[in-house]
Amino acid sequence: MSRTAADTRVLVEKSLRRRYRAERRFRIYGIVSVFVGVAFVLFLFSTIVGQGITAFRQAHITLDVHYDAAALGLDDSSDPALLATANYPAVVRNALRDIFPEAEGRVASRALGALVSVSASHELQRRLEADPSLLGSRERLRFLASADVDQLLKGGIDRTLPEQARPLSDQQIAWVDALTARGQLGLAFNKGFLSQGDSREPEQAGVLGALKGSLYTLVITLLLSFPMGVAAAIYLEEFAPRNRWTDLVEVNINNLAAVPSIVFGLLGLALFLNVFGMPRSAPLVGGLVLSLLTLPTIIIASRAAIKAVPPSIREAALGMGASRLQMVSDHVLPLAMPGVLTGTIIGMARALGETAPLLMIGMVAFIVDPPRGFTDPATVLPVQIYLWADSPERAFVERTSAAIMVLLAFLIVMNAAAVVLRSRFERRW
Amino acid sequence: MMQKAVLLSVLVAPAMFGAAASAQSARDYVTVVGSSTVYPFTTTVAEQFGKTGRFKTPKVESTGTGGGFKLFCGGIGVQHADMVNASRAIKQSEIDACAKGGVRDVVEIKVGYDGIVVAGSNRTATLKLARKDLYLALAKQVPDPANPQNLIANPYRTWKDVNASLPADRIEVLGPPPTSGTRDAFLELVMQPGCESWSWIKALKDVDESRFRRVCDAIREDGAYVEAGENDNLIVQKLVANPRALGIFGYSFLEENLNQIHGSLIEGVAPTFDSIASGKYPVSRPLFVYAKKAHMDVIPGMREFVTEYVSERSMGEEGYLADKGLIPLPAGELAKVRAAVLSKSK
Amino acid sequence: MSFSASLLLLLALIALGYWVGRSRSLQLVGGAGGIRRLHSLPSYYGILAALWCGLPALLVLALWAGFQDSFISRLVAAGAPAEVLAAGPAHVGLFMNDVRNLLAGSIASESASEAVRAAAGHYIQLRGIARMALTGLLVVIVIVGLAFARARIAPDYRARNAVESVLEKLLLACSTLAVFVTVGIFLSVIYESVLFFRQVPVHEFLFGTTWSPQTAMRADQVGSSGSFGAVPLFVGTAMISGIAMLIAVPVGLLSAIYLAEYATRRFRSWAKPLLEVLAGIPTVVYGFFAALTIGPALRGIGESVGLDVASESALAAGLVMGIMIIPFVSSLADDMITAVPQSLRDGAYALGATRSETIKQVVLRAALPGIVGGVLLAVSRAVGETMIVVMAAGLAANLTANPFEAVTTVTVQIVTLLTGDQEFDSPKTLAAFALGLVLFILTLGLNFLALHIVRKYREQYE
Amino acid sequence: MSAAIDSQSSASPATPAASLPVAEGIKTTGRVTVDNPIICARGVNVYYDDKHALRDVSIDIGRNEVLAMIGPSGCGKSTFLRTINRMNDTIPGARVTGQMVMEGQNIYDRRQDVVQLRARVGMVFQKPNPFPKTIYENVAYGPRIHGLAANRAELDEIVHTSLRRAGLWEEVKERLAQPGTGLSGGQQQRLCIARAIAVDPEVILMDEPCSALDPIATARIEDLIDELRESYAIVIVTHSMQQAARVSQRTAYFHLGDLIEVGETDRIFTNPRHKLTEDYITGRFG
Repeated sequence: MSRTAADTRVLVEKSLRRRYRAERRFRIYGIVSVFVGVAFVLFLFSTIVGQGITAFRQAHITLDVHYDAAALGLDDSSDPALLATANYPAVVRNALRDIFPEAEGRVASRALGALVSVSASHELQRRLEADPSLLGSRERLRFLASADVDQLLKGGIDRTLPEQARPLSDQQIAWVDALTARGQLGLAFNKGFLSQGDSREPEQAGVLGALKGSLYTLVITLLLSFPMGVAAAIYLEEFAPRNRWTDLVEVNINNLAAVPSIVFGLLGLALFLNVFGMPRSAPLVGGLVLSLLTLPTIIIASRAAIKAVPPSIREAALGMGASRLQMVSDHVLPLAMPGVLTGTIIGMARALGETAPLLMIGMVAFIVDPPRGFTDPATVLPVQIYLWADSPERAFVERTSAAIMVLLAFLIVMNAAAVVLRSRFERRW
Repeated sequence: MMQKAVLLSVLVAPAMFGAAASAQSARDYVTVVGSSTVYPFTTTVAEQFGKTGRFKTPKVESTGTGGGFKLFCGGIGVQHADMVNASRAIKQSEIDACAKGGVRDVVEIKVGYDGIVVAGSNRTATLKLARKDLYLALAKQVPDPANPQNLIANPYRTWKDVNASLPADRIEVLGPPPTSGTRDAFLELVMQPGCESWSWIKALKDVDESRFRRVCDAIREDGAYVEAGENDNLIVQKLVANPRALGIFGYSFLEENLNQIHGSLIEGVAPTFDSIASGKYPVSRPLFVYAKKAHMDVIPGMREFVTEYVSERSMGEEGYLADKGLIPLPAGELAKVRAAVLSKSK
Repeated sequence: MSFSASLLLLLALIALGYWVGRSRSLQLVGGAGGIRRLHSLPSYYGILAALWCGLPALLVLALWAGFQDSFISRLVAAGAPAEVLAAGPAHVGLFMNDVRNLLAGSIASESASEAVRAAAGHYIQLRGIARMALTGLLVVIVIVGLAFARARIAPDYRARNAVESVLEKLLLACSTLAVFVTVGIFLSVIYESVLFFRQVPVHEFLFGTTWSPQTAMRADQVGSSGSFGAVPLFVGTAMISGIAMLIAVPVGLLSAIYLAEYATRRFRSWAKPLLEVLAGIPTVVYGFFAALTIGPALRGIGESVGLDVASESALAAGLVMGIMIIPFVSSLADDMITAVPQSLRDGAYALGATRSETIKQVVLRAALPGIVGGVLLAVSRAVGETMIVVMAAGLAANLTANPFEAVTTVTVQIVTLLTGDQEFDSPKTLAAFALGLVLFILTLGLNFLALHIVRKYREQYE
Repeated sequence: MSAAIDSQSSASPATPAASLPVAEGIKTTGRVTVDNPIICARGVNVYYDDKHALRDVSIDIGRNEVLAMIGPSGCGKSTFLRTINRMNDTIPGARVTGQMVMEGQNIYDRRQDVVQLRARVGMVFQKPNPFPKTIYENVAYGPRIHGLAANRAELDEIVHTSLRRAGLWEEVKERLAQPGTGLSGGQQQRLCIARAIAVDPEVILMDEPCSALDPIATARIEDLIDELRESYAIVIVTHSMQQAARVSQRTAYFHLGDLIEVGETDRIFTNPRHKLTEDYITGRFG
């Protein structure tokens, strides 16, 4: 070789600057990539929270109402049928007109009444039905303001726009300002968002129905997928002979874990709705579909947990004369349980956030009453988000983001539980 | 212990589920399907009804008028819808289909009027359109300008091509698919009158109606007309994002979104509450809800729901449906509808 | 509810069976002192006895619960008023719904008709009889099972083996469920697809370039021509997935490399979970975000540089989908990179390679098959992703290569075709199942390939 | 990640050929210096986190000689080997103090470039670790990254020469395009040696290069080491005393992190001076 060590040194030195530049560049690409991901997480969360946090406060109007028999068109408060059909909006309008007597005529009166949510009438009806003796009396009550007023107070409506281009007229804005100045209108905690079902009126829309729907759905999912998933994992890890059938099962499970969720929706539609004739929009069917969806996740996680139990423990148990089943139930399963539970929680979290398959089985519908059972029509949180995201009213953007916050809160709690469980019971063999 | 727990859960969970699934539960709420145009009104009534009445809130799904009738006419029984929203009157073919499914007695409720608007984003100037312009812009085949007797594939790319007084923007219209009642009404109220500007086509109507329909009702499929599904809300959102496009939907959606979009003038008339109520706006049509009489006695709350629908506080001039953008029936007609419905639903 | 009461009763009987079996075995060998003479522990005899009386009883209970209602209903319906019977089975069904609603308390009894109230009374009476019969039957089954078990129990009877073989079969049954799910999916889409392909030829579906599934709903209607050429959907899906992969693969891979090879332990300990948060966010949230924030923002940017960007552009959906897939790629790549043995890195370092040279030319080269497998899995995920595209990608079936235009995807069309119009014989609805079949086969193929590659790679270093 | 470096003194301006002075009170038995050293280690300490793995080691590495390092497991011989080309940098928590001077330049100096250092000090590992590339690419890898070949012909030449010198050419010349992982264990190890010498280093470090090989492959590698001595300084860690005796000129004995004794190989094996060395060599422990 003609080249000497000294030549090599010179050559190497010559290449160094270029190579270190490449090194630095590469490193920067890496950092940038990590920060792109992390920045997106922060951006997403801050956007959602920024848009949604306002939904937890809601404009309320305090009014002195007079249960005026004449306005209600009611002379006998003992007849429930009459109570149900009385003219409550008139009472609300009158209460407003007491403050703004200048609102004369049909148009002005309607505009004034539009400041208060229609739920005010329902509230009055409930009160009067509960206590018919209220008829003729007066009381001071706090009502929800309409969504437009709410948006105005939160700055969601631009006051500088021309009058036709915004939902509130100049006159209405003047009333709102006057009410605010009198201390009768202001933002307060939005209790209804967590305690009511869906509504066409943004100010009344809440997530309780969707939350209960999610709960019922997840109960079914858990009841089915957990025992079956664990049983399948035990069989595959501890009992299954190595043959073609086992291979087929394994390949199937891994494949199913990666099959698009919407395909499971098609299965649910064709099998549960069309063949078995189960009810549309029911949490029962949703839970069935989601349990098929989460089953592979749980099986895979449980298998990994079972596999992580060292063979020495199995040998020790078998060496004592335990049967395979005793070995599994007394030693392997208890040791693998934290891992199994972690996998189950993660699977449940995924099921909680799943939307697409539920669209296929009619869980997209306008459902006001929170479900009271597994066969009542229901939506779930993600579907509710989907429905609200499509609503034209601006106030629903805020609600959608707030519903997302609720959903993410649940997911974070579940994932945190999984992390804690894993770290608390993590064993090093 | 673990062994027994696993055994029990594996055994009992499927058994429980099987029993729960097979146990037929009674339906104690009203289900409504159908038009997306009527959907916002029916949901409002449903919600009011649910909040004030003793019954469960009806479940309302938005499926399009055509799809709704398919479900509605499927038959009698709890698994079939009780009511259907329709943005046009029921067609004879649907009456036949219903009869075939065993649905013979259907109560028609005319709930009010709705204008069909051709709307654009507030960021663009208001268009002044004639029905002929819309026909030329959207039909699959149009009369050849050189030889009007001859039909050619629609050659127009921009609005200016259609009518020199219009801007030179590309034609891009988001509108309802054939399953939609809005589409039927649009064909009837815009395309056919526009088409009839040519006397030979107008003459065709009496001679060869199916040919007339083929000529007038066929909408172009080369991308200028985008079938935007049944969700009118989505169209509104897309218009906001895409100011070049126009959208076809019901007046109520326009009213809810006046801060973002505005209606084009048709034959010189702007779509407003008053112009539609007075009949001056040419493209307006009645909206309907149909109810199965056979279900009336059986589904809890259905009769009460229908009664609520036709009550003064919902459909009346000052009712809550008017707040949602429905143009109420004139007082006289309302009284007639109400009387008819109440007597039929007994 | 009667069912849960019967279930409780049955559980009690099973417990009794357990106790009987257990004590019988002990009694045979003369009390606790003689346990050594038993083949199995007394509790196994108990479980076996419980299984013998419990399994058939559970089966009977499940069947009974499944058929009781329809059986009683038929009996009650037979007694329905003549005019209802004459009106046909649909009306009888409605009549029964009324009866059930009355029973469930959904309607007040005073508003129900005389016939309905009578039928409800009849129903309650029959149900009472059925419950008693069921209880009796369960008790008989349990007693027979128990007697049988008690007779079989002997000190040298292998109770444990018998119990375990039953349990093992149960476990086996659970594990085969996955296969049935796959078969079920396949069957449920294939049936409708075959119906579809009878109306629309396969080649037209797979190679046609116009997608406009708007067939006329009625005979008197002139709809669109209704063409079912799915190529625009495939192209749209490919474009959005392609954009997503263009984002996710470099970012995911580079961040995996950075976190695995460069980052300090502390940085890694907070950056990695933060990245993985992206994988846990529901897709509907991404969809909302893409439709409301990213789409309009892209449009604004496009406008400012004079580009014509549709608000539901393929770019917006692809971008957000790419972000969603980042953690998917990065955690798989991380696994693969950390699986590369340190000795290979040492070899390169010892030659004087810089860190990036080692990574690019040795570590990545070694991990390549695994990474490719991971990327394929990510592709299958992008192809099947639904909510983001439903909310952000639009419905226009444009056949275009321009990412600024709106396109539609297979999953969007499935959702659009199946939400709403629910008639099961129109090619429109069936087309959704054909699309589902294509999607299923495509992702199944991708997954199969990817898992094969990943598995093979893992074996290489184990 | 990189090990903290405690460089008390920058490079001494000593002439390259002269050895550095050894600190007073050194515990090592025997002469640690040579006349014309290429590397001088002085007072080298290595810590893994809190563990003190190597204590105050001073030794010279001579040109054209094979230095064998022996001692029981965990005695620090591999650790010392890895400090010579700073492979310890890749181990998290490793820390080195003291001086390691190569031709007048402390390799633990801040200004020292590890890449360049490793180009000059090659290494062969215990387990053959060919890259998952072709045989050709394995050998060409070093020259490529360092830019040692101007064109393809030169690179071919380097690969050819290196394989020939590693004694592998005849066996693989027909299948240069096949993966290096397909070779037998002994061939793989020679491939790794070829890979190391393709960069034309001055020192080659070998960490038990034969422990994973059968006796025949071992013999070939040993012959190879002997040939390579003509051109390179070689430091070899070995568990086999016979091997140390066969291939090395000088031997160093490590015990529990201390360098106990250094000397001519013949002398160490025939006449060890330190009690621990004697015990080890006569097989009383280890």
